[in-house]
Amino acid sequence: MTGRPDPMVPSVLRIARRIEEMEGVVSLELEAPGGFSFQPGQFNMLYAFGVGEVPISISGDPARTDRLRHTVRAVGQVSHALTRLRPGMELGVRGPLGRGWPLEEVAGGDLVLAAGGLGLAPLRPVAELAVADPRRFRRVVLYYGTRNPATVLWRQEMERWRRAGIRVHVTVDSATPGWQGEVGVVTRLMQPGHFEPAVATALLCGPEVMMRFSAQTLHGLGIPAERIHLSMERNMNCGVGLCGHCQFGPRLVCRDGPVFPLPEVESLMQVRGL
Amino acid sequence: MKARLIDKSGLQWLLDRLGSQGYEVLAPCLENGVVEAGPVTSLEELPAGVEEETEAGRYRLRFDGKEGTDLLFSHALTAMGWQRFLHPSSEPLWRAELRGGALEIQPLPAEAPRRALVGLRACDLAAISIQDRVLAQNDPRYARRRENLFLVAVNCGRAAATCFCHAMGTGPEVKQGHDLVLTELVGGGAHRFLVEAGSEAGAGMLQALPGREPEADDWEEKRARIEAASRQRRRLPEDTGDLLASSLDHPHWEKVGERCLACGNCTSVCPTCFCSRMVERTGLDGQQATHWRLRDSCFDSEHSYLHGGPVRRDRAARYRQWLTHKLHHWQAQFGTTGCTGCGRCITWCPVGIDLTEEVAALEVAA
Amino acid sequence: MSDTRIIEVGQLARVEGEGALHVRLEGDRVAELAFRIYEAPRFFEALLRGRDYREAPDITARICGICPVAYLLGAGQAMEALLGLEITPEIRALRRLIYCGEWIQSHLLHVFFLHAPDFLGYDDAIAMAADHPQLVRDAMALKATGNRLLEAVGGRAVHPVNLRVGGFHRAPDAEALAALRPELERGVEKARELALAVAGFEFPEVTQAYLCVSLHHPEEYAITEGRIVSSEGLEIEVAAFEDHFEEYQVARSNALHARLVGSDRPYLVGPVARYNNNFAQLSEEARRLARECGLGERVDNPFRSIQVRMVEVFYAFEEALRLVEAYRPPAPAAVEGAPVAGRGCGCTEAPRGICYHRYDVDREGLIREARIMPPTSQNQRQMEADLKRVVESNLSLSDEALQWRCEQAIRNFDPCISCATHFLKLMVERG
Amino acid sequence: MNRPRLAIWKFSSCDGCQLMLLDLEEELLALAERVGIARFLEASRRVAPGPYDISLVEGAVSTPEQAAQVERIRAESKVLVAIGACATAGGIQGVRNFLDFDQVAGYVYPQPEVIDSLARATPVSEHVEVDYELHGCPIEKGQLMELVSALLAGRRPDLPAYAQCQECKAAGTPCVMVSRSEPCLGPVTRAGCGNRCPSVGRGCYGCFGPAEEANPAALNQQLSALGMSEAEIGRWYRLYNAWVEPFRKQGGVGLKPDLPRDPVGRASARQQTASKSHE
Ligand SMILES: Cc1cc2nc3c(=O)[nH]c(=O)nc-3n(C[C@H](O)[C@H](O)[C@H](O)COP(=O)(O)OP(=O)(O)OC[C@H]3O[C@@H](n4cnc5c(N)ncnc54)[C@H](O)[C@@H]3O)c2cc1C
Ligand code: SF4
Ligand code: SF4
Ligand code: SF4
Repeated sequence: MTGRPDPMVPSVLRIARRIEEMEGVVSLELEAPGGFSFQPGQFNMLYAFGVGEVPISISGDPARTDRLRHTVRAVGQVSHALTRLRPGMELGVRGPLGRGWPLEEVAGGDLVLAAGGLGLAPLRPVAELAVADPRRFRRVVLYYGTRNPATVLWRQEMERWRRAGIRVHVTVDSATPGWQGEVGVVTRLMQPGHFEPAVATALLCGPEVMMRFSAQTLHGLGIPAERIHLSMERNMNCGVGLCGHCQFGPRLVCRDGPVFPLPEVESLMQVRGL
Repeated sequence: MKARLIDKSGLQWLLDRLGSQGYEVLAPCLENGVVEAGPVTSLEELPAGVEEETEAGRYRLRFDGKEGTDLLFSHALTAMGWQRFLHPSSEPLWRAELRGGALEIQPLPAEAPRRALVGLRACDLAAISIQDRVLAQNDPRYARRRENLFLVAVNCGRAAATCFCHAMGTGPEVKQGHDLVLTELVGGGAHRFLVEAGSEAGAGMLQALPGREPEADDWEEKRARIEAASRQRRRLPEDTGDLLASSLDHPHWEKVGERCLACGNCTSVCPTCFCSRMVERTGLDGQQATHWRLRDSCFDSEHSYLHGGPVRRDRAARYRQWLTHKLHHWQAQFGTTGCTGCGRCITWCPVGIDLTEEVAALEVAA
Repeated sequence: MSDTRIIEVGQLARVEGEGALHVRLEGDRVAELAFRIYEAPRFFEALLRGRDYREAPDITARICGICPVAYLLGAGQAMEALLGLEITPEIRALRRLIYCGEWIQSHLLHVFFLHAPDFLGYDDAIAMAADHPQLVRDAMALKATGNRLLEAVGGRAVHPVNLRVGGFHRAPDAEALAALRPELERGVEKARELALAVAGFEFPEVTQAYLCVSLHHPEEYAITEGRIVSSEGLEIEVAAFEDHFEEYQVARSNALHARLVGSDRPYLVGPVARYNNNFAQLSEEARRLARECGLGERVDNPFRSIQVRMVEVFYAFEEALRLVEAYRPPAPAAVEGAPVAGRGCGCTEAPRGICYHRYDVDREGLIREARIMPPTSQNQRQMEADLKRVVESNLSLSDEALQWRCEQAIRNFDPCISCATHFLKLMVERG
Repeated sequence: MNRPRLAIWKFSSCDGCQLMLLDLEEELLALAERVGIARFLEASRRVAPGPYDISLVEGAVSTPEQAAQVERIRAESKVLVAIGACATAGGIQGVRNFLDFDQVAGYVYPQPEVIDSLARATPVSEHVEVDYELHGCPIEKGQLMELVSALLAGRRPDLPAYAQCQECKAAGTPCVMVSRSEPCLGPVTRAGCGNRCPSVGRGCYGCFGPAEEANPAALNQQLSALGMSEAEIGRWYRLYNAWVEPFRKQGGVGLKPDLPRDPVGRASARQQTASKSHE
């Protein structure tokens, strides 16, 4: 009992590469000399020295166990500190934590990915899996919505995914001059015929409202509720079910999630302030 | 050997023995007008003949050895519970140092002294077993502290007005989780303790206790005492869980929200509450940082903070979180209820909000 | 005029609160000299009206963060006088103990943070610490002991929470006080060393014939109680204070001045006054230390007030040690009483001198009238007199040096402008 | 080395909060190494001009001059921190905001019309944007160091917004209201003092100001059950943090205009002596 490592103590990893994705969003590629495997949809607690720890999804290719990738938006103190780190510097990592996307369940069927904003981060590993192994899923479609053209994440990657056969649909809440694509909420992109509802599984990540409406729409298009999965967000301090912050009704988001099948959370999401 | 009957000197012998085995002995004593666990070397320090009168938002001590003998354990509970010995209000977890860009993280050892807790009640043991389920798996610090405890429980001979362990099925009789359990007896004018073991370590200690074999009337008195302690006024309905599950939108939450101070007293005294938050502390030089764990309360706005605001914005939502978590969601999360029926949250709420009444209000109005 | 010199200190540094000095010299004549307090008025006396008598200590404490005990106790004792409460010897002793803590911390703050840099030629104690690290560190450590004393007895170093009308909320733990003993013992020794170190400073030669006013107690160096005496034979009850001392206004000054009724002389309160009036009540050790430091039984050089403060620090350590050793927790911790209508007065020796309170209370215990005379206001007139003297006897100094010398002379008084301000009067001329 | 520059300012106050800096003792020397103390009148004659990285402001804004100065301070400070009840809530002098200013001034001053004072003493945040607030009358050293270290490290300072009650529990202090029927403002008062009053058996008198979730209406019912009158309850809130909500609303309750219309001050001893002196 006593010899067990303390899940509250981070290990130290070095930053190999820092990619400025857009204004205020930075991807950090960490060297994982000992190897680092994870399930797509899982997250790590990242620690910036002297500032603190926050939960951040793993956004890299699961096949590359020597490299660990995170994409961070600078919103508060810790995320700002993380985005300021430079290659060669070190940070603390605890993880992988939580329950990822139920990918076994999808095997051979259609995969519907719906992301809002930085919610694309935990779906990126799934897209990379699909690209690496085209036979793993039947059809893959990605619906991605973001605020405006300037905040479209990973344009090149999405182009690459498109070339590999993923059907990528992008929309923005408000367009700026020069934007050729769709404008409006992400649910408007979802059309019958994009996937075969009977064999499709949907993975959703984004703001709670976005997920709620997307889930409704996809369910309306025929995907059974239990095959719609949402990645939830709650305040997290420990990431391992000890601190009580990520309570969501009967669930602890860090331990039981962050990914939940719709039926587990649907009614909870209706309750104000749960 | 199943049990021993000892007198006060036998009990003192037990305290001494525990002390000589390197345990810090903590037992109920009088402190600032309440009964509270503190370091004890002599039986003299125990709150002999003291009973607490509790009500929602009220706690007073009464001194009268009304059974002719000053019972050492005539009080029902320690005021704030024992959880602070397992789950301290603040604790440093690790220290970090940054040199150049290189980061070094040093785990800080947990303080886990050998402690003998003497005078726990059935509900206190229930609370420890609940916290075991929540924390022992993933928190090696808790686990280490837990391993170093020797638990001497006491069967209640009297319940305080706020007790409802009987309804929660956690007491008043001590059945599990203890190393030793005492029942304080005074029948026939002789002040004595019936001691039983609940673990191997306890059995070992029992062997060595100076005393004799208990007799039938000792057992009878024990039974009668526990029966007396089982007479409790407060209760929770059998179907509390279902009731709460279907009451998440109940208008009554708003009403409690108006009365609730969101002060966190209930979460602080509850022996099963485990919430904590992590904070980073740095010194002036900026070269070192220490990562701390502090106890936390779901009544604080920070607790559910997300994107610049709390998810649970008002007191109504927070009270609902506390109550439904305790009495219902805990079951889904940890396979047990989060309430032992100790009544501390009722007693120590400054405005006397009583969870059993709140549940009853949901029931009536539902 | 060609030889008009203006010495201006816009913002006086290293004093409590905000003040300024303006001196106009014409030739070698001081044509104008004004020590001006520009700290904003805070109207304490008005705020006290309509408040419960038990609130007066905590409210008036906020007059000053450096000497809150003077207010907590002054107001408390005034109310006790009103209610006719008999304070037990144990409570009295404990009050003296916490007051020692305040003297220690306030005096050391003044001596080493505010005043010593003048003598040694630094802008501040931090700069001074670079060249005199041991001196500053020792002083800090001693000051911290004073704070710990305040904390152990009062529950907080600044604005203690444990004092109330009638005594204390809770008697401090005997063990907690006993734990301070080693530190106090060291304090006595260190205080002596520091007093000797201060004795080595250079003191400008200025003398003033002070009319010294202080408390006096036959058996002890007066701190918390006594009769009010002057160096010229006055001796009165505290309650008679206003019959003998008055405040009045003068043109050209922003502040209220004080003097003895029927005489136009300024008077001095504070360490020098106390010392001059109560030398015989100092302990033998303290008297010996004073002599070793080169002080006589009477001090008339204002610049030597810094030395007197050190003798008092030494004495306060001795006293604190004695009181801690003799400590018996008062039981009960406070004497209770019920409100009566009437008037109560109180006066204690704040580090800067006597601080007088008077309250009129109604039957419900609500304050109808309040009047407070803090030491700095009483000293103000003497300060100006001293300054005039200092300027006149230092005319050869450059403007800059003279300005600094003036600042130093003001700091001789350890003026607490925050204290003085709540009663501050603006220029008022009366016909 | 490019050290951040620190300035300390004072408005209407008792100096107790600034004193906390001096009471840092050894830590002050360490601080002075880490930051450049550019302006700290209570401690130093040396005053360096702005701009400043961090300004700590003590005291309530209570004169027209201060109101102008606080704007200047804001303009030349990167981070502005209001320290203490005076600066965050108006402090004890904010009690006058509930009273008729002419009466207040008239009681203390024979010629109130020449006084250069605002009718109200107000918190800094009523004048300019404030980045952080340190509460308390006075502030606590530990919180001061926490704030400064956090600013230097770029992290969020850990300054509690929850109620004093949680400090009682952490300190093992039994609730004075529940166990002794001693009225206490702890349930509506911000934690941070380190449990000073309850730990000496006294009810909290609210010197850290309102807790984030303060619910005075609920507490007041309990206070009146413990025998406090409405006027007494009002007076309790009308103390060092009287001018911030929700204390402000409570502080107005039961406030009798009990200062006599014709201020007794006119006939007070001071006036008599004052006129006597001009005989
Ligand atoms: C499972 C999970 C995965 C996430 N993945 C990503 C990701 O890939 N990229 C990314 O940029 N962000 C992600 N977030 C959100 C990210 O954790 C927050 O933006 C971050 O905690 C903000 O911390 P801060 O100190 O910068 O901000 P502040 O606003 O100063 O936050 C203060 C504290 O509040 C809590 N907090 C605030 N916002 C959140 C939040 N949204 N979620 C959880 N706790 C919060 C944290 O404890 C934080 O330390 C994820 C959150 C969760 C729960
Ligand atoms: S919820 Fe209340 S009664 Fe139940 S265990 Fe906690 S404190 Fe005791
Ligand atoms: S907040 Fe209190 S301690 Fe601070 S300056 Fe104001 S009155 Fe003094
Ligand atoms: S308990 Fe309340 S009044 Fe006392 S020091 Fe703390 S915050 Fe201030």
